[in-house]
Amino acid sequence: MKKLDLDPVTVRKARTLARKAGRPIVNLARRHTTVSVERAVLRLAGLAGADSEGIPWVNRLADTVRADVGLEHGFALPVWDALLRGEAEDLGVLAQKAASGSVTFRLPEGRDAQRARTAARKAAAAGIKRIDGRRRERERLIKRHGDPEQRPWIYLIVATGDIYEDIPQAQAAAREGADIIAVIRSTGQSLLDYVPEGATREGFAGTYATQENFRLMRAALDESSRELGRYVRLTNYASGLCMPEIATLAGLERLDMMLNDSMYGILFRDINPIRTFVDQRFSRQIHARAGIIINTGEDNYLTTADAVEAAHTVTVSQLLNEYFAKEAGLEDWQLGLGHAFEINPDLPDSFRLELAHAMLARQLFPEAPLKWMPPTRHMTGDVFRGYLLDGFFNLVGAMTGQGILLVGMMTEAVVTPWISDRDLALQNVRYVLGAAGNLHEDFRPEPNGFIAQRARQVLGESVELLEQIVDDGLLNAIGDGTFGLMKRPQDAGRGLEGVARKSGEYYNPAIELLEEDR
Amino acid sequence: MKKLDLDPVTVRKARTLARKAGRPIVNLARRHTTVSVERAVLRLAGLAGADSEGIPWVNRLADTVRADVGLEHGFALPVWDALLRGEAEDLGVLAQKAASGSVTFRLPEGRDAQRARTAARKAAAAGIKRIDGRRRERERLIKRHGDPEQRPWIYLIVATGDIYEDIPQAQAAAREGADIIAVIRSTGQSLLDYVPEGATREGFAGTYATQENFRLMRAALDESSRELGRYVRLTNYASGLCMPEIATLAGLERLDMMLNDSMYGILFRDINPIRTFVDQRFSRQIHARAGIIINTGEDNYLTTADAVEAAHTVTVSQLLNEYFAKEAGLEDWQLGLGHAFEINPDLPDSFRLELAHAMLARQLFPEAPLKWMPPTRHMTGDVFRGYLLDGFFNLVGAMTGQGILLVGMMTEAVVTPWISDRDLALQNVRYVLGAAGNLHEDFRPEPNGFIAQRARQVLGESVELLEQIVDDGLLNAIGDGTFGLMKRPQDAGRGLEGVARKSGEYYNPAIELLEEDR
Amino acid sequence: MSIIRPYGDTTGDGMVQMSFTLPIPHDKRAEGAAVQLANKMGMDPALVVHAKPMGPDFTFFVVYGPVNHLVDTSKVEVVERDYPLLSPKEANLAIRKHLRRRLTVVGACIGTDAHTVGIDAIMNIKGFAGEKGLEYYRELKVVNLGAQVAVPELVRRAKAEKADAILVSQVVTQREAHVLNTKEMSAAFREAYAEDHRPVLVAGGPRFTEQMAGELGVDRVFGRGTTPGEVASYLVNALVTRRQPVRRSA
Amino acid sequence: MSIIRPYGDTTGDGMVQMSFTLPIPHDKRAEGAAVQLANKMGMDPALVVHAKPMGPDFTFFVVYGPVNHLVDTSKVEVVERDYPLLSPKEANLAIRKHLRRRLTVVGACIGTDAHTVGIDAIMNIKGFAGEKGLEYYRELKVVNLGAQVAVPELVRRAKAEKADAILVSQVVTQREAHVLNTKEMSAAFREAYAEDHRPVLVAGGPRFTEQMAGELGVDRVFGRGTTPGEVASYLVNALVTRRQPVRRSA
Ligand code: B12
Ligand code: B12
Ligand SMILES: Cc1ncc(COP(=O)(O)O)c(C=O)c1O
Ligand SMILES: Cc1ncc(COP(=O)(O)O)c(C=O)c1O
Repeated sequence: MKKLDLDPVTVRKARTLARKAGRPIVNLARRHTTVSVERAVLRLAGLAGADSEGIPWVNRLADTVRADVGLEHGFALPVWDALLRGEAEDLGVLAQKAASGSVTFRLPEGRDAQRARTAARKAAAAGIKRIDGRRRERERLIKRHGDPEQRPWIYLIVATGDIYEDIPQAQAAAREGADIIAVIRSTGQSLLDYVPEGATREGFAGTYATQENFRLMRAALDESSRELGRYVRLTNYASGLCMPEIATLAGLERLDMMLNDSMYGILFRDINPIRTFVDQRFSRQIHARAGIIINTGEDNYLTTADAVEAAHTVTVSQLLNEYFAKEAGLEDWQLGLGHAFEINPDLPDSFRLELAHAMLARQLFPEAPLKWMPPTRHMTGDVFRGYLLDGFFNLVGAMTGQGILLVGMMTEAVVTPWISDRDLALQNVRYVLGAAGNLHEDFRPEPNGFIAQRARQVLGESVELLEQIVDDGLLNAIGDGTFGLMKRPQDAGRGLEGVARKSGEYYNPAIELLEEDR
Repeated sequence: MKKLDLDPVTVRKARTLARKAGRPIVNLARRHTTVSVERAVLRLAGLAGADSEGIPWVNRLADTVRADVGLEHGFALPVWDALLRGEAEDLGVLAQKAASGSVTFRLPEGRDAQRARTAARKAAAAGIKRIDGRRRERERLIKRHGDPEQRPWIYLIVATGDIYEDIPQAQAAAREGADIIAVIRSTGQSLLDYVPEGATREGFAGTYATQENFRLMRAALDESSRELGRYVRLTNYASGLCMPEIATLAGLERLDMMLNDSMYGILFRDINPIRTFVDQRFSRQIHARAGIIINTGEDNYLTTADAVEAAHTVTVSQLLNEYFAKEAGLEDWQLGLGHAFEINPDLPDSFRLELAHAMLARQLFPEAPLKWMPPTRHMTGDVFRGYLLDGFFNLVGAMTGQGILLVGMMTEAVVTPWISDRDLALQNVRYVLGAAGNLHEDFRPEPNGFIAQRARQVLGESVELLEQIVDDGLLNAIGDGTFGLMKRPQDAGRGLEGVARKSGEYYNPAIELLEEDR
Repeated sequence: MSIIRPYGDTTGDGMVQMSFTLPIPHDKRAEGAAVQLANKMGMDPALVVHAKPMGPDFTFFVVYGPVNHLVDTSKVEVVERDYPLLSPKEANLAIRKHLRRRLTVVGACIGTDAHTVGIDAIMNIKGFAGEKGLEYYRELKVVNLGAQVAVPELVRRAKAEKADAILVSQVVTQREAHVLNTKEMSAAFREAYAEDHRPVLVAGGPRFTEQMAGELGVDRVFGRGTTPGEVASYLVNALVTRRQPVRRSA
Repeated sequence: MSIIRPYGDTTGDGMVQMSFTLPIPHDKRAEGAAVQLANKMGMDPALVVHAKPMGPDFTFFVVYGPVNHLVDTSKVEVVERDYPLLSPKEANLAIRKHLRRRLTVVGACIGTDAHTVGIDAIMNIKGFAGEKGLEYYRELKVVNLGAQVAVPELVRRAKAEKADAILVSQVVTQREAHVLNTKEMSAAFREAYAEDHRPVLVAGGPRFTEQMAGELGVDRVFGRGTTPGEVASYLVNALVTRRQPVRRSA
């Protein structure tokens, strides 16, 4: 569906610039580690559960290790050294001892270090094997139940805050036609420096991402997949301070998609940029391995910046997300690059502008399953108007061949979605896809008309911005408020204390395994 | 906007066939008169008002004349003969006397007849002069206030049943953006063989069409036009048993558009076909003179017949309506030919089918201000879904350059429109026209794609049906249920008793005047 | 459990959406008035999530919130289907067996109502929702008088046809037109017939509820989404199966 | 006239639209239950114009009808604006004249709420709805702490900045998050300060109503659609114009 006559030289140039802008960040990420990356290794090795206060054992263990030997060497060496030294028979016991102060960690050297490395690698490999198993399991289930018949896939959100209310709602949504269920997280989870444990019922405007919640929902949706003869995918969020651990848990529990954006945490959670880029690279390596599709978060920019003025920042971010993703091993089919229908609906020709932007994205990333996000910012309490806007959003989705359609809710400005909102929203999608889904066949914008010109303009502005970023450095650009109008300097933000520059002794078996198998 | 590659030979053939099918009906109409046509002459001559029981004086007078001399000569000769004979000083007194039985009518002959003709002609000419004055007044007001800025013109319905509730609602609607206000009639008015008198407050699902109601509403909308700096048009219904009289009153009170379909009364009110065709020809001659735009009723067929199967019957009816209209003196700009968005929305590609039908109409009648009617039949109590459907209806309207957009109401299946329904509906129209009104520029169906093929198919079926009609005769076709699945034989139906074949003495000054000035 | 509450997002939250217009200009007071109305309806807190002036005299509101009413499903009044659903075959058989003549059904859209699609859906052979209409039943004689039939005319035709059942349709409901017309009809039939010879009176239309039979003076009411099979089954039950013993003893 | 009713199509018709879900399967009983609820809300007759099963356990309804409640606009409680609306110039002048120092305003989105667009609309120079934000006022010192600020942190910063007023925003309302967080905030300030030295506490967000100030323990609440000018005018009135005599006599 090549409907815009984009100049291939400009497109190539844009990609080259994105690579240039991203490379220094990748190098930075390679030079650093974070507490969450290291805790993710412990999770891969099988450490789970929490103490009586709900603090996960991985945190207990990690905190002690860090206190004893620092973060810069990674945790694998001191932890497996302790196990080899016989401090405990397994990680669980070790963590308990660490919590009670009855074990001290050291950085092993020489042969000890070598043995610790081997043991750690073996333990991490077991986790990766489980992830591999999960991936094969998914492939089997998809073969058995089948993929959705239509594109775009229908993506629906549940957000009751209570996993036991979420489950029936998710199953109801699947029955009504959802291909993907996303369980929204409680506000505040992204700022927690630990992953809560167990089944939870007390989230605010979302449900905590926990391993047990993942498991419960995946099991429920497996049931739905069987019932419906169609594999229903599950999505959650690999973002916030624990992004690498959550990515790992997602791999272990066969989640199918994860929200994972290279800049979201920086911009919208004020998480330190370096922390974010390090965490993000690791989580993407895990996602790549787990066969998980990532969803990037460009839609968010348009909730704080203007969707017309800032259209090119979306394109730039998509190009950066693509570069970072591929560098981490993700393939095209795993790139659910985000964009959104957020132009002020009162603007003349707003629908045609939306079409132009959506077509541009579609054509720049022909192999990626783009994620098309509904209007949120200009939704109001007028739910009738909202329902209409969502219909025209769906129409753009259908006309531009989007891969994933996040279904808009008429109550967007009012409440987290009610069960009936989802049902009505799906009916809206069904009508539009059924009645007008093939309209793209009849739709060919004038080669030099409004839509083509607008697309070219946005692409041109993207190239200009990328050139600036290459000159200034991406971190400075973020510090200047280039994206979503949020200014985030590299030396501020949450979680900076959890970042360390790797030492010469640094060892991380997970990264080693993830990188060598590619 | 010539987007469908229609074969001009087929198009010409369709028009020729419509003329062939319509001509015998015109001849039939010329050979007959009806009570309402004759009463219309009395109204033109200035007879108004009603007796204490609410029966209009025109009916009182007409009934006596008919009882005395029959209908077949027309009423002009006996009535003006009586005046010339000094039975009364004017029509009003004559009608009173006629009602009290104190005057007897005769058919004048020779010189008497000649004098009666002259007097009648003078009286009717005065009425036509008033209509001409109204038309000039309209032209002046349009010049002063201006026409709507956009096409399609926005057409809204009020239907409280009470003229004094209708007026503020109509003014509110105009303020919110309506370019045309239609006052729906009470159920049952079409079967009344008289036009009620005075301001009325007791209609069911609509307000009676009376001269006074016309006047009150036109005055209110003149006020709105001044307020808004845009001439707001007023519409009513020239249909039912009193079609010619209502057309006359519309001309006298400067209504701007009238629903007037060649077959609606036959099919949907079971009015005798001959009565209808005679009445209709006269009313169209009046509309032509008054500069009134007619709105035809093809949309109605699709409430009883399937909108896909019966698509070609709409086209056939449009072609017949066009022929009859032009024969009666209407010009292209006065032909608000109807069609509707009535395809089952659950049908795959329903939206594209709607587009095909709407484009076909647009292209067959490039100079006519087509009237695009919203979904009604497939509207349900799900007002959210209804609001969405109306949005897609508006989109087809915008994409196919319709002239008049009858605004759909989300409560279509529930109630006659509430004030808020109209407001929400206008907001819907505004969004669609503003955001996507120019989408037609980007929209070019494949020359041999789905849409073009469908349009050609419907045109082909129309030609076939017209050929059949030419062979069988239109009256037989109507008798067979060709339109809207309603079977209406020519010798049945309401109002037949009010039809007569004209005698050799027949004289109707209005028709004479209307036909000679062309 | 027979006590329930509306469900927005979680069990028992009681959430309801509403919209309405108040005939006052939009200002703080108008929003307060909207809250007052919602409160009176049992919604508390009432969130006015949208308020739009419609001209100088009206304001439109969208309000969300929990209502404090409990719904007791054990107290819900429904007109239970007190007759078995029959296939056309079974219906025909029952008539043939018990009545030994065809059953005559006269239908019309009465008053000034011209909406025939609904009654046609019930009566015409074409039917509705995949079910054939009454004309398809061999043992039914179906007379469909069409639209805008005056009540006296309907009574006349009923007598002439020796109707066993009268089906009237009413779709226009503005100013209670449907109720007025149907009452007029049932009164006319009660006047024209002795009660035990009166045909069964059935009214139908999208805004009727089954509970209204008493008020309307008819034997049965059918609402939105009725299918022909339901009507046929009811008629067979009312006129054949159930009346059978009565007639025999008479 | 202070007594009004909802207006659908004619004066006094009382018409209201509503929609809701009941946690029961769709059948006649469910429709009856919907009518029961509507009746309890004062709607009679209640017309269930749409009922849709959503899976086996839920049914969605759209209901129309007249409600019998009267709205008495004279009894509507509104928080009247009891301060004059000032232009930025006037506000600056008032502060300069009466206070003779800049007024310090500390703002934050507290708790886990990260929706800063609303408070930024009030505080940032860019402003909202064509009005400049508080940063534009020369005599205001504006400290915007941003998103997800914990209450103890806010108190600490307020003390450090010697804040005259605290502006907090709350957008997430699920499970009454906004109410809980704001109460926690006001309690903390009351604890940390003597009452006559406590900064003015202002809460804002789209789902607050002005009447809630007492319940929340704050001095003023601003809701949906607030503009910066209103907030500035309020602050000047509360901290400068109105307090002025008190301070002088103290
Ligand atoms: C089609 C239609 C028309 C067609 C009718 C063609 C025809 N031959 O019937 C035309 C275009 C002619 C028309 C005209 C008008 N219409 Co109309 N029309 C409709 C429409 C779009 C659909 C109705 C329909 O066919 N439904 C499908 C059938 C199958 O459903 P149903 O009638 O509910 O029937 C089912 C059940 O109710 C039940 N049932 C019905 N009758 C009976 C009888 C018995 C005995 C039994 C057992 C069961 C039964 O069984 C049926 C099958 O399940 C509705 C809007 C809508 N979407 O509902 C407006 C609507 C009914 N019309 C309306 C109006 C106002 C008019 C007019 C009066 C407007 C005017 N002033 O000009 C005119 C005049 C008509 C008149 N004099 O009555 C209003 C009524 C408002 C109200 N509640 O009072 C509606 C709701 C539109 C609106 N919102 O304004 N209309
Ligand atoms: C933009 C947005 C976001 C952005 C926020 C970006 C940012 N930096 O603020 C992003 C994408 C990050 C986001 C994330 C989430 N969001 Co959000 N978001 C919205 C959205 C689309 C618009 C809000 C907005 O900006 N409004 C515009 C401003 C100008 O209006 P306002 O906030 O009402 O402010 C005005 C007044 O209220 C008042 N005011 C507000 N605060 C104050 C303070 C003072 C002192 C004063 C005087 C006045 C005042 O003045 C302002 C100007 O008039 C709404 C939906 C909607 N359309 O409303 C959802 C919405 C608010 N989000 C919601 C949710 C649930 C979330 C998430 C929690 C989802 C999740 N679980 O991941 C996340 C996490 C956020 C978190 N931790 O809080 C829900 C809240 C549901 C509820 N009622 O509880 C909403 C309603 C969407 C929905 N229906 O689900 N969101
Ligand atoms: C890319 C991305 N990550 C994460 C989130 C969720 O936010 P949080 O991480 O605070 O739960 C969002 C919200 O939509 C998002 O778009
Ligand atoms: C062409 C036409 N005439 C008349 C009417 C109105 O019906 P009645 O004449 O019964 O008032 C309609 C209804 O929409 C119509 O489409």
